[in-house]
Amino acid sequence: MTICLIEDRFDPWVEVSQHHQTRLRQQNHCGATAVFVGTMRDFNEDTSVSSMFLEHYPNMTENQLHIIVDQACEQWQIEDILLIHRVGYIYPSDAIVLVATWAIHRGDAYDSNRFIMEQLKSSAPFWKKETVADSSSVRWVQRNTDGYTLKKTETEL
Amino acid sequence: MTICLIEDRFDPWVEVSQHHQTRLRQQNHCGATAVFVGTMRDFNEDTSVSSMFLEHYPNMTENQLHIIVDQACEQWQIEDILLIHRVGYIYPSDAIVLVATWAIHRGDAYDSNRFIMEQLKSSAPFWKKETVADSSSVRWVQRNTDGYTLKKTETEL
Amino acid sequence: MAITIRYFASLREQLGVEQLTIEADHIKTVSDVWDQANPDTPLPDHVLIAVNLNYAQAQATVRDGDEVAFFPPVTGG
Amino acid sequence: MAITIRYFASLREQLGVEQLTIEADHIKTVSDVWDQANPDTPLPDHVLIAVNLNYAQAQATVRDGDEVAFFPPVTGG
Repeated sequence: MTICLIEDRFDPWVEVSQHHQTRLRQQNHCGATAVFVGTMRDFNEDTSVSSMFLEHYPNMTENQLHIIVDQACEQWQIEDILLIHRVGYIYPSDAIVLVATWAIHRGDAYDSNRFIMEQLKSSAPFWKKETVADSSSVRWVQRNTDGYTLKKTETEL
Repeated sequence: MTICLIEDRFDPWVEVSQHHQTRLRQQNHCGATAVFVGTMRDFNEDTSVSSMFLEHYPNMTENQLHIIVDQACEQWQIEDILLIHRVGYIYPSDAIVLVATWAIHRGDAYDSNRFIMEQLKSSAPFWKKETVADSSSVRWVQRNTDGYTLKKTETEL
Repeated sequence: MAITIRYFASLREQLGVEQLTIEADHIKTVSDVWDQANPDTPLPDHVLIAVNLNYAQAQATVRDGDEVAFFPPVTGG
Repeated sequence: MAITIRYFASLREQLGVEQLTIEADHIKTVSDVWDQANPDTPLPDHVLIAVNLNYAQAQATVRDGDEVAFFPPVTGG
């Protein structure tokens, strides 16, 4: 299990690939890998956003991420987890969060991955402050949305 | 939407990265990317497996994959999909299948990804023939498991 | 009318045939196609069927020139 | 006893304080800590609380040397 907060840009696919090769090379029993990458968009609530500052609570944030990962390992059969989250200044198209889960069976890889992301979104102490492109004014993002969205046909009703 | 069957080994993380960079570079509105990679294990049902032949039904397999991807696009708001599946001879640690889904919201990326994998597992015409390591005898894999597994605590009951 | 039949995977190996074409005018359904080609073997329950590259039921109607495929449960991914 | 208080994000900016230490012997709960530090402002409903880096409720007991943090809903990921 690897959990890290980093201030620099990272390439999520290189990180997953390296982790897979260095940690799992001898373990040919991981049939399933699920990955989620959250990327900074250049808009939010119909406004163009030029950058973002991601504040966190040193030590508590890491603590909460470990609690979430431990909860996932209790609920699902997982071989390995890689969790990377950016802090500090972030720009559009930057990867903000990476969660990769390796398991023998795909159900465990999918379910644990989603659990980690939803828990992270609702309980890991991070706060986003956006800089609006036109005015250069800043604003705090108020709240994360629930990831368990309805299907397209249902939300259109 | 890119769907392809390939006979050669591929690096799933390079494929996702390239697709992301070449197809999505100007589109900074994909906040969520979900990826699933199925990898060949070196065992199945407690027996060591040295290689596998993956048979398919040319044209029908591609046809079914397109139907599945179209169904996903009808149900969820998806920006792009990359689906790669191996055919022919495969060896342990080779990636067999890659499904990557890009969306504005993570719920759409996750749900569509899983839908595609479950539909692929239950209806895309592929058949695996394993070579058992010790005896070099071959055997057909009988059936795919359901990916919607119970949680660990439930399956232990 | 002429129907092309294809078998895949373990079913192909069991029957020892990959592809054949049958000619018959009394054939109406996929089930008839199987019976004509395999008079001594009932269509197994778990076998999947495709007509012209799309999934079909045993009761589906076949037409001249159709390609009918029979295969075991799929195991891809 | 001494309690360290920390505020984060928009709450820190609203209050104009990042961190402070209060000394008081009548404090029993997190709620008391807030009231002592912000006598004119009731604890907002949506504010999250942590005691020593773990989530806690407003009724949670505090002890000498504890670090109590108040912050708005989290928006990571």
